[in-house]
Amino acid sequence: MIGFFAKRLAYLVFTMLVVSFIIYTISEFTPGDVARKILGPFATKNQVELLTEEMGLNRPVFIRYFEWVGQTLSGDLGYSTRYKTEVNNIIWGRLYNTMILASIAFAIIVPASILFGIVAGMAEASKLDRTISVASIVTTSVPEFASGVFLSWIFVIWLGILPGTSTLDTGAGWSIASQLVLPVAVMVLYDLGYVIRMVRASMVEVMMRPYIRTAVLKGLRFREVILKHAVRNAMIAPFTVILLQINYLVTGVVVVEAVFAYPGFGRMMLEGALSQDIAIIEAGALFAVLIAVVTQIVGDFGYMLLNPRIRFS
Amino acid sequence: MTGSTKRPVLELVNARISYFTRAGEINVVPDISFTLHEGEALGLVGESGCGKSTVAFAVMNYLGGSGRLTGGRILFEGRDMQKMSAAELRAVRGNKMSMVYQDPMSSLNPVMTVGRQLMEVPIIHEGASEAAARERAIAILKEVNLPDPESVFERYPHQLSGGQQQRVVIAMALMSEPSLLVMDEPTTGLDVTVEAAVLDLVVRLRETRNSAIVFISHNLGTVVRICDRIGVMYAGELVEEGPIGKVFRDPRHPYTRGLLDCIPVLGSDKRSAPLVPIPGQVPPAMARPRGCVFAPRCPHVVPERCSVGDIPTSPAGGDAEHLVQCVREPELPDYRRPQASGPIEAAIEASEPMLSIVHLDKVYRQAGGLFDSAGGYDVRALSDVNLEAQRGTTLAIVGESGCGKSTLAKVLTGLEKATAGKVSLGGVEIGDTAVENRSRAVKRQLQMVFQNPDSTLNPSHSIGYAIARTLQRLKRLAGGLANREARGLMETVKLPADFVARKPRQLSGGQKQRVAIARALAGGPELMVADEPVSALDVSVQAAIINLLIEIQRQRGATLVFISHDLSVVRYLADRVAVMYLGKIVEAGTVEQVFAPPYHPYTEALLSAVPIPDPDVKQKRIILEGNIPSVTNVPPGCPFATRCPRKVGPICDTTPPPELRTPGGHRIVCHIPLEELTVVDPVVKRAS
Amino acid sequence: MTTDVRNFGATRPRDGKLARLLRRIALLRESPVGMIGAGLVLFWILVAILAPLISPYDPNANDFEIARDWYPSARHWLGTDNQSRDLLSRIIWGSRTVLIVAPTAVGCAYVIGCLMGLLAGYYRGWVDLVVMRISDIILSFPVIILYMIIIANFGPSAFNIILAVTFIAAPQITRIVRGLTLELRERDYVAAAKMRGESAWYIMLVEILPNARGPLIVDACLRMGYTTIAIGVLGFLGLGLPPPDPDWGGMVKDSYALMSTYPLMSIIPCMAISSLVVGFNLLADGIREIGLRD
Amino acid sequence: MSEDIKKIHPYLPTLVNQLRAGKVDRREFLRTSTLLGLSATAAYTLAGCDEKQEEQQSSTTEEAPAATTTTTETQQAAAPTDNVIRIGMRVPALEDPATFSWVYDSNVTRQVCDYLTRTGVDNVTRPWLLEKWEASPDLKTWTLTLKKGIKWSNGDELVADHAIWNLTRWLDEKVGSSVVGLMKGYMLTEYDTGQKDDAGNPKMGTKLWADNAIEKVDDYTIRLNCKEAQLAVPEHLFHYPALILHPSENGKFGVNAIGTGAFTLTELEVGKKAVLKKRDGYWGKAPAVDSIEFIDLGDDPAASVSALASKQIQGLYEASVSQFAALQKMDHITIYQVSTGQTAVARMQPIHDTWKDPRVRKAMRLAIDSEKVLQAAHLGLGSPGEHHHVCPIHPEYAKLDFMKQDIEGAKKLLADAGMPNGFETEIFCKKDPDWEPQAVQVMAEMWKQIGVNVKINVLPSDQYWEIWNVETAPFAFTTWTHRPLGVMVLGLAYRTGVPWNESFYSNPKFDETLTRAEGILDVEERRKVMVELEQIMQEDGPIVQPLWRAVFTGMDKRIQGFQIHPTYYLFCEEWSLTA
Repeated sequence: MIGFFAKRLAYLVFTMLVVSFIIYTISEFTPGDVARKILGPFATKNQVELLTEEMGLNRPVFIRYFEWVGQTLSGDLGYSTRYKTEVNNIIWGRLYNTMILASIAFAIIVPASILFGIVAGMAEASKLDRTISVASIVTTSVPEFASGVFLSWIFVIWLGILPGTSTLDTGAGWSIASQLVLPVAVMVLYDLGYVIRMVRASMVEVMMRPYIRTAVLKGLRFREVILKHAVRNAMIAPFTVILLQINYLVTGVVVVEAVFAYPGFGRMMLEGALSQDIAIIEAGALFAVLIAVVTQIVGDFGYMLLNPRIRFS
Repeated sequence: MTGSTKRPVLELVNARISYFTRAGEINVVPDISFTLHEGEALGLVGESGCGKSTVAFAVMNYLGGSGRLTGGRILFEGRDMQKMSAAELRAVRGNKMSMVYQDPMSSLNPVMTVGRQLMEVPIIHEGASEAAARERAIAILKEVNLPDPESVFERYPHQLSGGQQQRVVIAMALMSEPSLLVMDEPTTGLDVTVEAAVLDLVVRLRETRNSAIVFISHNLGTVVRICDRIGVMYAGELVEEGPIGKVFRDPRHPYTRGLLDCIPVLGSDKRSAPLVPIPGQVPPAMARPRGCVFAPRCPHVVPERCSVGDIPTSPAGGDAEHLVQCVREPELPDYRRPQASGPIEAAIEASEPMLSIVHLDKVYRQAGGLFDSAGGYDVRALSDVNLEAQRGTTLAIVGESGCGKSTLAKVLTGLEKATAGKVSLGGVEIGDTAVENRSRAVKRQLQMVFQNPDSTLNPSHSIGYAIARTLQRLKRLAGGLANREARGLMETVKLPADFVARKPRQLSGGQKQRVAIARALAGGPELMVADEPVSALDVSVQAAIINLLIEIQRQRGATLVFISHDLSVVRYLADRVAVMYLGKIVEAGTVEQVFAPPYHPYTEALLSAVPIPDPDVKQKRIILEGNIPSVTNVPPGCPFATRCPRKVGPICDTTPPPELRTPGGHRIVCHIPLEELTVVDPVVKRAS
Repeated sequence: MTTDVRNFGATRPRDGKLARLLRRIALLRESPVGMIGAGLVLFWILVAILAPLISPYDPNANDFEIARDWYPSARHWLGTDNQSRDLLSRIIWGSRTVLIVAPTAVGCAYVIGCLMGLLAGYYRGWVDLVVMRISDIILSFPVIILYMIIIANFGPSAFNIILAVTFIAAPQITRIVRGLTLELRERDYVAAAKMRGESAWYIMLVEILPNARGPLIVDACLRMGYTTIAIGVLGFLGLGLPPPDPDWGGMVKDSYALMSTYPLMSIIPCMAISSLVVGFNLLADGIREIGLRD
Repeated sequence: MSEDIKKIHPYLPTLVNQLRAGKVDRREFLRTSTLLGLSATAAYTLAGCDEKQEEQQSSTTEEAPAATTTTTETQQAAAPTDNVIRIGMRVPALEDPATFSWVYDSNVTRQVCDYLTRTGVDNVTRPWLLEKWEASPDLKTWTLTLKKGIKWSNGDELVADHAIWNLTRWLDEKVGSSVVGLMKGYMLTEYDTGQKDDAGNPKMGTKLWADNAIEKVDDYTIRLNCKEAQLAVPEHLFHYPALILHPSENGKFGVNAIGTGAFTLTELEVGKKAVLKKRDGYWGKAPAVDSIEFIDLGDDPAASVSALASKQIQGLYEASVSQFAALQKMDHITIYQVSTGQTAVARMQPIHDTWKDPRVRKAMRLAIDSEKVLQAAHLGLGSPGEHHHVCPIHPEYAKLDFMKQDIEGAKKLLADAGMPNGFETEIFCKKDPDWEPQAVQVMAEMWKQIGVNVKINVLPSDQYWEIWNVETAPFAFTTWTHRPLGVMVLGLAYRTGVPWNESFYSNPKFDETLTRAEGILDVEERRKVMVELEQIMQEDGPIVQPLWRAVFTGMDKRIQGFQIHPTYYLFCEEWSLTA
C-alpha cells in the first residue's frame, strides 16, 4: 500500500514537472514580452528594457524555468502580469470560490446520476430508460454557454427571479444562494447526463450478469436484487468516472464562470491565458494537474476498495 | 429408481417456448413434454443451439424479457408455474427448486463474500437468524467437500478455483433441500480431473438427498455418470428419451445414433473404429423443416413419410419408458458401432524424425512495474521438454489447462522464443528464432491451426483473401494464381470454392476451422501444429474436422502435432502421445503405451476422469484433490506431488523424479519403480 | 465422406461493397434514436453543402438599409445580427465552418491516435510505457484549459484549433486503440499473419485496425460532438475562428449581451450548435445499439 | 481686465477679441484660454455664459435630458437608506498608480487621490489641486500654484514637495510610468548609460534634461522648466497615472492609502470588487453617497448587461456597442453619451512594399463609406471619420470636403499603382471592445469591392498592444484616445521618429507644417495651416479613419450628478442617489 502511494506520488511530481515545463516552453513561442505586459502599451522601450533586466527575463528559458521551480517550491507562485500582483494574492480566493461552486454541483450530480442511472439501467429498453437516456444525451449535447443563454433568458430576463451574474457580492440584495443557482444548474445540466449514461451503461451490463440471475433465482425480491447485488457492482466502473468529474467541475468551469462573471478559478485561467500571463497559467495548470492526478489516485484507491478482485490480489 | 409410486416433481406438457425479437417470434422449442419424479435424474443432451438451456430456464420460469412460454404447461409439484404470483415464484425459487449454472465464476456476486451469498438462502426462505444462517452455510460448505469451510466462507469468489466455485454454487442450490435441482452444464469449462471430482460430488449428494435433477450437458459421458434417464434434444425437440442403459445400448432415433457414432470413445482409435460425422447442420429456428426436423440430415430419411406432418412421439418397441420421435423407428436396423470398413491399417513405422525438441525451457519474466524493477518474478511455462515427432505421424500433447501445451505450440511456431534448449525442424534449428526471423522455407514447412474458430479468421477479410494472401507470402504466387489456388484449397478442405467471397461471419464454426486448415495448408507444410482445433466445436462437426485432418495427413504425409485436453480424441487420432503437467512431460510413448499400464499416476487419474458415453464401460475412480499449483510456484520435486494419490513420500516433494524408460520407448517420469507402475489394472475396461 | 458440407447455410447473393454499406446504414432504421441523430447530422451536412444555393444573402454583407431594426422580417427571416448581417445566412454558412473544422480535427486526431495506440498495444514494453506516459500527462490536463493555453499562445485560427483538438483528442484515442489492440493482437488471425511472415505494419494496419472499427466509429461520432462543442466554446470565449466568417460560438458571443432585446440572435446559433451535437450523440448511441445487436 | 489676463498669458487678450468678433466660437475660446492659465470661471465669465450649464450640455443623455437637473435639491430631498452606488468595472490590482496602463486602473484610485488638473466633460482643463497655472509666452516655463489648505486624509497639508516628489517619480524611467511617453519630449533627455546591449550598441537611458527642470519656488509653487515649448502641460497632468500620492507611502497604493480625495478605499479584492467609503475632512464638497463599490464583471459584455438588468449594479464604467440596444430597453437605465475625439485608425506602414505607394493608401481610404462603417460598427453613435485624425471638436479643426466613398476612383488609383486586380493583405486588430473587429469587418467588405482582400487577424488586447507600434504589423487597427488639440494628436502619432508613430510615417513636409502649426497660438491662423496638414493626411497619410466615436454608458436613473467623460474618468464625489 505504501508502495502504491509512493509510486503515485512520484508520478504526480513527474507529471507536474513535465506539464510546467511544457507550458513554459509553449509560452516561449509567443511574441510576448513580460515587461511590456506589466508596463502597458504606452511605456517607452527604455522602460521596458530596464524592467526586463531587473526581472532577469533576458536570461535563457532553462535558467528561468529552474528558478521558477525553486520559487514555486518555496511557495512563491510568481507575479501576475494580468492582475499586476502576486499570484498568491489571487489564486487562493479564486480556488475557494470555484470549490464552492464545484462542491454544490458535485453534491447534486453524484446522487442524481446514481439514482437516474440505476433506475434507467435496471430495466434496459423500458420507457423510463429510453426517456432518461435520451434526456441525458440531449442535455450533455447542449454546450454550457448555450444552456447559460437559455436559462438566463428564462430566469433572468423573462421571469426576473434570478440574478444575471454571480459576483458573490450580496450588496445588491441578491443572496449568494440565488447567485449560485444558475451556474450550478448549467454545470449540472452539462455534466449530469454524461455521468448518468456511465452509471446506466454499467448497470445495464451488471443486470445481464449471471450473478443477477443467481440472485433472482435464489428467490430475492427485485428490490433486494438491485440494492444488494446490482448496485454495488454497478458502481465499480463509474466510480472513477464520477471522481473525474471533480476534475471537470473545478477546472472545466471556464465557460460557466465567464457567462456568469463568477470570480473563480476558471475565469482567472481564461483571463490569464488570453493575456498570456505565464505566472497565472503555470500556477493554475499546476493546480489543475494536481487536482487531476490526486483525483486519479483517489479514484484508483477507491476502485481498489470497491472491487475485492483488486483488493485481494 | 423410476418407480411409478413416486410423485412427479416436474411435468412439461406440450411446452412451447419462443423468444420475441424485432424480427418477430422465434420458436426455439416447438413442443416438449416430459415428466420427472422425486429423486430422479434426467439428463438432457444435444448439440449447441438445440434448446437445452431454454428448457432449463423455462423450468425456472426465468426466460428474460424476450422469452415466453407460448403454449402448453410447466407444472412444478403439480402447480402451473405460469399461474404463480411473483411472491409465490419467489417462495419456490431457491427454495423448492434451485439451479446450478454453467459458469460458476460469473454466477457468483464478485463483491460479496461466499458466506454472505450462502447465508441469503436460509435468511430469505426460512427467516433464519444471522448466526443460524452462518452455521448452515459452513455446514453445507463442509458437505460439498470444501477444505477449511470457515476460511472459504470469508472469501470472495475470485479467490477460489473453478472447481471450488462450482462446489459453492452447488452448496447454495442444495441449502434449502430443493425438490428440483436444475443443473445447466455444471462442469463445462472445468478441467477433466476437476470435472470428475464435481460429478463425483453430485453422485454422492444424490445418495443422501431426494432432489430430482434436470442435468443439462453437451457431453454424453457426464450424463452417463449422473443420470437415470436421458433425453436427447435436437433443434428444440426431444427426439428420444429413456433410461440411460436402454438409450445407449439400443438408440432408436437416427440422431442419437449419429451422435454416438461421431464421438470417439476412450479406447477406440482411427484404425479400428472410424468416426462418422453427421452431415449438414442444425436448421435455424426460423427455418425449421416440415415434419421431422432431423430429416434433412438423416441417413434413413424417406421424404414422403418424414417430411409431411407432425411426427408423433411413441414408445420404442412398445417400451413405455423409452420414447422416440421417429416414424421409421420400428423399421430401423439394430444399432452397431461403426467399424473400419477396409483392412485395418498398420501403425506407421517409425521413420526419420521431423521434429525434435531437446531440453526445451520457456520462462516468462513478469516485470514488477516501472518503479519496481526488483519486484518481478519468473513464470516457468516449460521446463526440460524432450520430444520427437516422426515424419508423417501424429504427435499428441495432452494435459489440463495451464500445463504448458499451448506455450509449447507457440515456441514451435516461433510466436514465442525458447529460453533454452533446441527445437529442430527437419534438421534446422528454429527454437531461438522468432517467426519474424524465420526463413520463408521454414515458415512454409511449419504452419498452425488454431483453437478458436471465431478468432482464427480475420472478420474483416474475405475467406479468399486470407488464403490467397498466405499463398502470396509463402509461395510468392501472383494475385491471379493465388486466387485460383485458393479455390483449389477450398476443395481440399471440402468447402465450396465459391466460399472464397464470403466473410467469416457467414460461416459456421466447423467451416471456419476448415478454412483455417486450408490456410495452414497453403504453404504445403511438412509439419502442422494444431492447438485444440476441435475443442470449441460440436461433436458432429468435431468428427468431421478430425477426419479431415487424418485424411490430409494421409494424402500429404505431413507431420501433425496435435494439442488437446481431450483424451478420447487423442486416443483416437494420435500415433504418439506426451502427457504434460505443469510445464513438464510426465509420460510419453506411443498411443497404445500411454493408454495402457504402466501409467504415470497423473495419466492414470486423467484416464479415470474422462467421462465416457458408454454405460458398459467400467472406469476406475481416482479423484484428485487440491488444485493445480500455480506456474509461478512450481514444486521443487515432482510437479504432481501435491495431488498425487500414489505419492511415495517426502522424496516426491523434494527431488525431481527420474525418467523411467521401457524397452519400447515408453517414458514415465516418476519415483515409483516401473514394475510397480506396470502391475496396475487398466483404468478403462469394457464390460461386454 | 463429408461432401455435403457444401450445402450448408442459406446462400446469400454476392453483393458489392456499396450494397453492403447501404445495408449497414439501413440497419439504423432499427434504432429510432439513431435515425433522429442521423437525420440531424445529415440535415446540417446538406445545409453546409448547399450553402451557396440556399443562403439568401452573403453572410458577411451588412444590410445598411434596415438601420437598427434587427428583428425578423420578410427581408430577413430570422432577423440579422447586430451588424445587420442576415442571421439565416450566417447560420447556414456557419455550418460549413463547423463541418469542415470538426471532421478535419477529429480525422487528424484519429490518424495520430490510431498510430500511437497501435504501436503501444502491439509492441507493448517500453514503447507502450513511453506512449502511455505521454498521453497520461496530456490527459491529466483539464481539456478546456489546455485549449485555452494552446489557442491563446498560437493564436486563433482553424489550423490551430485543429492542432489543439488533435493534441487533446489523440491521447484519448490512443488509449482506446491501445486497449483494443492489446486484445486483438492475441487473436489467432494475428498469429496466422505472423506465421506467413507479414510485417508489423501490415499486421497493425490490415489485420488489427479494421477490427477495431466498431468502437472507434461510435467514439468518432461522440468525438465529433465534443469537438463541435469545443469549437463553439472557443468561439464563445473569443478564441474561435477569426472574423468575418461566421462561427456559431462566436455569433453567440457577439450577441449574448443583447439577449434581453434580441434573444433570437443568440438563441438560434445556440440551437444550431446544440442540434448538431445532439445529432452526433444520438447517432453514436444508435450505432452502438445496433453494434451490440449485431 | 485685458491687462489682468495679459499677465496670465500675452495671447489671452487677442483671444478675447476674437471671441467678441465671432472669429472663434465660445468653446474654442474656453478651451484655449483655460489652457493658457485663465481660470475656468473667469473664462466662462468672459465668454458670457454659465459654467455649470455649459459643462452639462456637452454631456447629453439620449432620452432623459431632464435627468441631471437640480442635483443639489434631490440629493437633500431623499437620500436612500442604502446609500451605496455599485458600478460594473474591472477591478485590477492597484499597487502602483504611476504604472497604470488603463483608465479603469485609475478610476478606483481617483476617488482617493487627485490630479493637479482636471479636464471636464466639456473638453476644458481646469486646475484641481492647483490654484492656477501660468505659462511663459514661449510656452517653455510653466508655473504651477497649489491650492492652499488641502489636507491629506492623515492630516498633513498638501505642499509643493509632495507634488515634486510625484513629478520626479513619474519621470524616473525605472518606475515605468507612461507619463514618460507624454513628457519625455520636453522634460527628459537621453544619455549613454555606458552599458552595451547584445548587439553592441550603447544602452541609452533617460533623465531630466536639466537639474532645474522641476523647480520648487515656494511651499505652494512649482516651476517646470521645459526643454521645448509645450502647449498641453495641464492636459498631461491629467494623464491617468498622474495621481498625486502621499510620499510617505512610497508609491504604493492599497486599502486605507492616504489621499486627498473624498473617499477611502476600505476593501479591495482583485478581479472581484473594490469598496470606497466616504471620508471625513475632505477639502471639497462632501460627497452625497456613503459608499461606492466597483464590481468586477469580467470582459464579457453580456455579464454587465445581466447585472444591470438584475440591478446588481447601478451603472457601467463604459458600455460597448453590443450592449447599447439592451441598455436602451431597460426602463430604469439612462444612457449617457458624449462626442469625443476617440477613434481608431487602420494605419498602414509605408515602410513596407504593400503600402509604399501613396496611391494605394489613398485607394484604401476611398473604398470606405465612413457613414456606413459608423452605422454598422458603432450604431451611428459618433461621426464619420475624415481620414485625417483631426476631430470636429478640436478647436483648430478645418472642414474639408467630405471624403466620400469612391470605388471607381480607388480602383483607378490601384491600377495606376500597378495593381489593377487588387491584392491580398492581412490586418491586425484588437478583440475588444467589439466594435473594433466589427468596424474592421465592415471595412474589409468594402475593400473587397476594390479587389483588396483583407484577412482579419484578431488578437486579444494584450497581444495587440505588443505589436501596435512595431514593424512586424504592417497593417493594423489601433484605437486612439481623446486629446484636446488636433496638433497634439498629429504630433504624437505622425511626426517622424516619435515613439508612438505606429505607422512609421515619415513626411518632411508634414513634419515641417506641423511644427509651424504648433507654434501658432491663434486658432484662426492655425486652422489655415491645419488645412494643409489635413490634406496631406488625406492624400498621402498612413491611415484609414472610419469614424469618431461617441462614448456612452448606462446608469440607473436613481444616480444623479453623473456626467460621462470623454475618457471615462469617474468623479464619484459628484454623484448622489435618489431613493
